[in-house]
Amino acid sequence: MDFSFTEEQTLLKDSFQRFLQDAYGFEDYRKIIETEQGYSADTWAQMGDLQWQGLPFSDADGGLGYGHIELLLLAEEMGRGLCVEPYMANVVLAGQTIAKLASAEQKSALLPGLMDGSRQISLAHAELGGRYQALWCETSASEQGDSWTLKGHKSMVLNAPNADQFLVVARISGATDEATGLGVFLIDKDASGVSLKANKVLGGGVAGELSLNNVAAQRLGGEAGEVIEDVLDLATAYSCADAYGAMQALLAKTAEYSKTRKQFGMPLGAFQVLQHRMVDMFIEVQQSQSMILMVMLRLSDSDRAARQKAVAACKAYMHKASKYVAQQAVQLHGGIGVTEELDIGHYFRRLTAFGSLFGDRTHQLRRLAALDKAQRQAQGKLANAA
Amino acid sequence: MDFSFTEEQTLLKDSFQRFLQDAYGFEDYRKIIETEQGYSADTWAQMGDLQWQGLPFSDADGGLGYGHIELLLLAEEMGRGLCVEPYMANVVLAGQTIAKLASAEQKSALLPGLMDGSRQISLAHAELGGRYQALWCETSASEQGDSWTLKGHKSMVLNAPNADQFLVVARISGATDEATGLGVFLIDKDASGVSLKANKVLGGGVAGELSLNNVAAQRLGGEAGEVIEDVLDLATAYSCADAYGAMQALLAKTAEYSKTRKQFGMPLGAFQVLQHRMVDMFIEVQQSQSMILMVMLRLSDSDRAARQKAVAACKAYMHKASKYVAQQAVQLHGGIGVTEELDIGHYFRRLTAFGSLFGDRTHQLRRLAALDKAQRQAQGKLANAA
Amino acid sequence: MNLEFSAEEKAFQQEVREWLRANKPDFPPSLTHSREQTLAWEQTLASKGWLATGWPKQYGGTGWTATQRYIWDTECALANVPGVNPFGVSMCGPVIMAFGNDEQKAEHLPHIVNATRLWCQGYSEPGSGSDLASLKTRAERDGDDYIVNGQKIWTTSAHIADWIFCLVRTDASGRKQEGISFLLIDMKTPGIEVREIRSIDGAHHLNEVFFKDVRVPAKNLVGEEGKGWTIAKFLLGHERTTIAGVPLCQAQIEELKVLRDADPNLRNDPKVDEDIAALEVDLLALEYTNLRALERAESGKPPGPESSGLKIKGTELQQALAEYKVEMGAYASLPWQAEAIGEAAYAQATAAYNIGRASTIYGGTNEIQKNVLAKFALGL
Amino acid sequence: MNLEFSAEEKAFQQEVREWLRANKPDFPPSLTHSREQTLAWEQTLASKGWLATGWPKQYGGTGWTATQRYIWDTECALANVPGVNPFGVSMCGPVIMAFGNDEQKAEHLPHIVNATRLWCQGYSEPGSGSDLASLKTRAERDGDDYIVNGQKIWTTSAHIADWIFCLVRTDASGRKQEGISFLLIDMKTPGIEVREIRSIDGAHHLNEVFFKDVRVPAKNLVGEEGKGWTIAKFLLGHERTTIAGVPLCQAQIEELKVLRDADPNLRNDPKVDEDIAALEVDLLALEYTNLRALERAESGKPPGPESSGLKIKGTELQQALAEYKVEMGAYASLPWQAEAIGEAAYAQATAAYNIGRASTIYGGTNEIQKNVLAKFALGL
Repeated sequence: MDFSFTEEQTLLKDSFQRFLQDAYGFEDYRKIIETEQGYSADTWAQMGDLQWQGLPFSDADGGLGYGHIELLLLAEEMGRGLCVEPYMANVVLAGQTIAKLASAEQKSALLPGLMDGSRQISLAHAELGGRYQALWCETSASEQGDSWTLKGHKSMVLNAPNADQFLVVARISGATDEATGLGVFLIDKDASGVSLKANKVLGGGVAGELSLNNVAAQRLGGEAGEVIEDVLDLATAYSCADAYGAMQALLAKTAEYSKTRKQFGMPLGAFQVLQHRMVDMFIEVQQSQSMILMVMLRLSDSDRAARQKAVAACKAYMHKASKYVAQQAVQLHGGIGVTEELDIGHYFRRLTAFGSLFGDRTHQLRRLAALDKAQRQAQGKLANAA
Repeated sequence: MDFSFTEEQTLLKDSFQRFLQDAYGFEDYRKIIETEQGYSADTWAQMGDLQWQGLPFSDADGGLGYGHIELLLLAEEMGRGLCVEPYMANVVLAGQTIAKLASAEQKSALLPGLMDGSRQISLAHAELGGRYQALWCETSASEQGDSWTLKGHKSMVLNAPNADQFLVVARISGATDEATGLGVFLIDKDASGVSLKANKVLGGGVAGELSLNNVAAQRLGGEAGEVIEDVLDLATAYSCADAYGAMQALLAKTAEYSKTRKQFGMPLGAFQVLQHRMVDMFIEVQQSQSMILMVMLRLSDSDRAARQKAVAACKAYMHKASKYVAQQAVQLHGGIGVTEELDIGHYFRRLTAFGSLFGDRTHQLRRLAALDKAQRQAQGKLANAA
Repeated sequence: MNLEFSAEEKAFQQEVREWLRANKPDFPPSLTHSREQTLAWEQTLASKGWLATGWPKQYGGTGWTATQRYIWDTECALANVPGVNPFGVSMCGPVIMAFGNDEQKAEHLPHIVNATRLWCQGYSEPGSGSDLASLKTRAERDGDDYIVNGQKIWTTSAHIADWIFCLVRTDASGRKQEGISFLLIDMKTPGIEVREIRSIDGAHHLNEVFFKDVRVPAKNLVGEEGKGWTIAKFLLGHERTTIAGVPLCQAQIEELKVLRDADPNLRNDPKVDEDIAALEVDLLALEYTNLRALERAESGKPPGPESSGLKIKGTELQQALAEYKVEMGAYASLPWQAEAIGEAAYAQATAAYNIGRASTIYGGTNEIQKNVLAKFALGL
Repeated sequence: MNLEFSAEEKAFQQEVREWLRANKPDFPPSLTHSREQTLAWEQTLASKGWLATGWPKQYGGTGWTATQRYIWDTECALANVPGVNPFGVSMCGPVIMAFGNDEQKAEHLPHIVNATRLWCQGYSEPGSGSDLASLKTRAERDGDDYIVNGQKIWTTSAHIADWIFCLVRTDASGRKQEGISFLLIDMKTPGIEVREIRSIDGAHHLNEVFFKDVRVPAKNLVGEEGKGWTIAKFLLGHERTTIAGVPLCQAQIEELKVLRDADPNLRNDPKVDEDIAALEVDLLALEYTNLRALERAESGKPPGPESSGLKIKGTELQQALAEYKVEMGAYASLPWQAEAIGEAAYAQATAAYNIGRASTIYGGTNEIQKNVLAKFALGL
C-alpha cells in the first residue's frame, strides 16, 4: 500500500505552483478575466515554451510522456491558483481526443502546434438536448465521396472563441442517444457554414455556441463513442482535481481570516459554531483528497467500468463537498465574501461551474448505480430480479 | 384570517391533557408497554366513560359531533403524553371507516360498543407487497349468494390482538393496484379460517399479521376505495398531530436538561453549537405547528385533491422534521438518551414509528407531485409537455 | 380557525391584480435597477397611492390591513413586478414617524411617499459587521452642525440615492451601544464620496461611502442624541411579516415548474418532481408560519415565537431555490454575463445563486439570528 | 502510488477467507452476545492465534502488518462473524504492554490473548460524560490496597466481564486531569454491584457499576499513581485505523443492495438506486481516508490530519445506513422485539437504528471530536 507521490511528481507539482504564483497574482487574474479572450496569451505562450502543454502526451506524439497522475497534480494547482488558461480545452479535451483517435498524419499536423501553444483547438461535444449524456448527439455528419458535411448545433464549446479549429462530435448513424455511430470531425473556425456566438463562462474563460450549416469536415479516426466517453471522464477527473485545489485554498483562507477578523471583541475563530463549521469544511477537503487519490489509483485499472465508477463517484462526492466548502467560505467571510474584490467569490464561482461541467452529482450517481447494477447482473446477483 | 381555537376546543384539549397527566405517568406507561395487550384496559374504560372515544362521531351516530380539529388536538396530547391507548386503531381507522361506509344497521351494531370502549375493532388494510400504496390489495373477496368469502394476508393490523372484530379491505374485482373494485368486510376474530400472529409495535402498542383462509364475511356499504384513502389521510393527519406533541415534549425536555446538565464547568446550554442545535429544533417545531394548522384548515376544503395535498405535504415535512428533533434530542442528552429509563428514548421510538406509518416522506412527496401535476394538467399548464 | 379571504378582500385582490396588469413597467425585475427605472416604477405606485403599503393614511400611506398587504405582496410576486427600494418606505419612513419631530416629518415623509427622494442605509462599517454596535463613524457637534468622519460599507443603492440615514457615534465614552445616534444626511453634502463595490454576481449593488468632515445640520438628528441604538433595534424588529420573502419564493417555485414542464429531460424525471415537491413543502411551512405572524400583527399582538425563524428559514429556502435552478439549467447555467443559451430563464440563474448567498449574511447573519433565538426563545 | 495487494497478501486473504468459512460460529452477530457466546468465539480465534490481531508476536499476538489487519477486518465483515470484545484485546492489553510492569504483563496478557478473562471499561460517571476528567470515583491508599468508592456508568459488558479497568481519582487537590490513576479491578471483589441499564433498543448492553469500599491490591495500579490521564489519552489516540468501521459499512451496503434487489418495489425505483449510490460514494471516500491512515500507520508515521475525521464521518455513515434500512423496510421495520414480517433482515432494523444513535455519543461525542479538531487541525 502506497499513497505517496514520486519525487519527480512532487517536483513537477511544486514547479507549476511556483510558475503560477509568479505569473498569476490575483490582480493579474482579475485583469485577465475582464479581457475578451479570457486568458493571458503571454502566460499561455510561456507555458508552451516550458512544455506544460506537452505533459500528458506520449513521447511518440512528441509530448513529455507523463500520465494522469501528473495531469491531475497540475489541475490541482490550476484550481488553487485560479488559473484560467485554456489548458483543459486544448490539452485535455481536444488534445486527448486527438491522441486517442487521430491517425499519425493528423497527429503530426495538429499536436505540435497544440503543444507549443501556437495552435488552439476546441472539442465541440455537448448539446443542450442531451443534458449530460456524453453520447447524445443530434449533429449529423454525412459522407459525400471523400469528404464529410456537418450540420447541427453544439453548446458550451469551451474556449471556442480562441480556437483555430474545432473537433466536432457528430452522428453518422443510429438514434440520437445511441452509443455507436459517432465520429469526430475537424473543421476550421473560418470554414463556410460555421457560425460562432461567444460567451463568457462562469468561473473564468470563454465558450461558444457553434452552429454548423453544411460545413465541410475531415474525419479523425473511426468509431468515436468510447474515446469521447474516456476523454470526458479524464476531463471530469481533471476538473475534480482543480476543484480540490480551490477547496484547499478556500479552507486555508477562511481559517486564516477567522483568526484575524474580530466581532464582539473576539476573533471569529473563537466562536464554537464557526469552529465546527470550519472543521466540517476541513473534513470535506480531506475526504475530497481521498477521492482524488482514489481516482489517481483507479484510472489505471484495466477494467473500463472500474475507471468509470471511480470518476463518477469522485465527481458525485466532490460536487456536494465543493458546494459546502464554497458556501461556508462565503458565509464565514460575511459581506466581503460576496464581492468581486476578494478571491473568495471567484473560487465560489469556479466551484459552482465545476458542479455543472460534464455532469452533476445526480447524473454521476445514476451512472454509478447503472454501472454497479450491470456488474451485479454479470456476477449473477440479480438472478431473481425482474 | 384567524388561527385561534375556540374556547371549547382549548378546554377540550386542556382537559384531555390533564386526564393523561393523571392516568399516565411515565412509570405507568413503562409498565403498560411491557404488558401483552400493550395498553391499559382501565384507562381505556375510563376514556370510554368520559366519551373520549365518541368525540369524532356525529350526533346521529351517537357521538359528540366534534370535527377533525378537535381530533387533532387530542392526538397532539396523545403524543405529548406518550399515550399508547388504541385510539387511532379503534376510533380513527376502524371507527371512521364504519362512520363513512356502513349502513345504519351496521353502525348501530358496531359503534356503541366502540364508543364506550367495550368493543374493539381493527382495520386491516396494509399489505407488504404494496408498500405504502393505500389501495394496493391482493386479498380477495368473492361473493357466494348472500355471503362473502375472504382470502389473503394483511400486515401491520394495528391493535389486532385486542380486537373483537376486523374490518378487512379486500378486492372484489380489478387489478391489484386498481383504485376501484374494493370492499370493506367485517369478520369476527374467532371466525373459521382466521389466523393471527401478534407483534409488538415500535413506539408502543401491538399489531398483528392476519391470514385469511376462506373466511366468511359481511360487507360494509359499497365501493370502498375513496373511503379508505380518506380514512388513511385522516389517520395520517392524526399521527402528524401526535408527532407534533411528541416533538414539543422533546424540545422542552432537551432545553430544560441543557440548563441543568453541566460539562466542563458550564451548563450544556451555554455551548454555542448546542444552542444553535436547539434553535434548529425549535424552528422545526414551529414549522411543524404551522403544518398542523395548515392541515386543520385545509381538511375542510371541499376539493378532495386540496385535502390530499395538505396531508401529503404535512407528513412529508414532519417526517424529516421529527427525525431531526428526535435525533438531536438523543444526541444532546448523551448516554442517558439511549436508555429505556428516560422518556427521551421512548419519544424517539414513537417518532421513528410515525415516519413509517401510512407512507414516508418519499411516498408523500410523490403523491404531492402527482396531485400537483394533475392539477396543472387540468389548468392547461402542461399543454406542451409530452 | 379560518383563512378564507372575505368578500372585500377578494374584491381588493381582483382590483390589485387588474391594476398591476395594466401598470406593470416595461422592464423586468432585476437586482440592479437604474435610478431612472426605480423612480419611474415607484412614482407609478405613488401616483396610485400604493407605494407606502405599510403606512397609515395620515402620512399618505395605504392604511391597509396586514391581510391586504399580504395580498398585495403576493400579487406583485405573481405579476413579476420590481420590488420597492426598502430604505425609504420600509425603514427611514417608519423611523421618522416613530421618532422624528414634526419638522422632520414634514420635510421627509412626502418625499418618500411620492418617491421624489431615494434613500440608502448607512449601518455597516469595515470593522463592524455582525457586531453593529462597535461602529466608529464619528459625528461631533460643532455649533448647529455635526461634523461626520468615517466610513460605511455594503451600502446598497448609495450610488443612486439622494439621502442616507446613518448610525453614527456621538459619544465614545460609555458602553458601545450607548453614544450611537441616528442621523439623516443629504448625499450631495460636500465630503461624501461613494465608491462602487462590485459584487460576486458581477453587478453593482453595493458601495463604500466615505465621510470626510461632512457638515450635517443638527436638525437632522432623529430622536435624542445617544439613543440611536433604540432606533436600530426598532428597525430590526420591524417588517417581521415580510422578511421571509414568501411571495417571491412562490413565484420562483412556479418558475421552476414551468422550466421543468418545458424540458423533456426534466419533466420525465421523477426525481425533479420530488425535488420540487420538497421545496414546495418547505415553502408551505414557511407560508403558514408567516401567516401566523401576520395574524398576530393584524390583531395587534406582539410577534410570537413563530416569527423568529422566518428570516432563517426564508433565506435558506431562497438559497435552496436559487441553487436548484442552477442545477436544473445544467450547461445553460454556465454562461456568465452573457446571453442565454437554451432557456432564457437560466441566463441569470448563476448570478442570482451567487448574490443570493448574501441573504444569510446581511441584516444580521443567520448565526447571529440563532444566538438571539437561543436567548429569547429558549432562555439559554 | 499503489494499492494492489502483494502476492503474499493475496494468499493471506485467501487463507483468512477459508478459515472464516470453516470456523464461523453457529450464531449470528448481534449487539448482545451472551458470555458463553463471546467466550466460545474468542477462544476459537485464540486457539488459531488470531484473537489479538494488533499485538506483537512476543505477547501472543498475530504480529500482522496494518494491511493484514485491514484484510482481516474486511474478511470478517464479509463473512458476517461477530466482533471481538474490544476492552481486553484492543484497550487493556495495549495499555498493559505500554505502561504495565512485568508482573502485570505476566498476570493479564495471557488471559486476554487466550480469551480466558473478559474485560470491561470503567470510564464514564454520572456527572462526567464528555468531560471525562471531572470523574469522582475515589481510590484511597490503605496499606497495600486502594479502597475504591464511587460509581461508573455506561459500562458495556460489565454484566459478563471478569475484570474492569478503571480511571479513579487518587488525588483531588490539583488540576482535574491530575490525580487520576489507572486501576485494574477483579469484578468478583466484594463491594462491587452491577446494575443493568436497558438501552433504547430494549436490550442489555450497558450497566452501572457501584463501588462501595472495594479493596483493590495496589499492585493493580498501572503506571504511576496520578498519571492515569496520560494512559487515557494514549487509548483515545489508539485504534485510529479501525474506528471508522469501514468493513462493517461495506457489509451493510451490500445488505441494502440485496434487500433492494429482492423487492420489486425497491429494485424498480431509481431513487433507491441513487440513494444507495450516494451512501456508497460516502463510504468510498471514508474507505480511502481510512486507507491513508492505515498507510501512515504501516510506515510508522504519526496519524495525519486525515485520521481525525474518521470517527465523525464513520459514525455519521453508520447512522445513515441504519436509518436508510429502516426506511427501505417500510411496514416491515415496525415490529418491535418481535418476529420479522416480510424480509427477516428488517426485524432488527429499527433496534439497530435506535442503538446506533449512541455511536456519535460514546468515545467522545462528535461535538467533542470537532472541538479537538478545531484546535489541533485548524489551530483555532
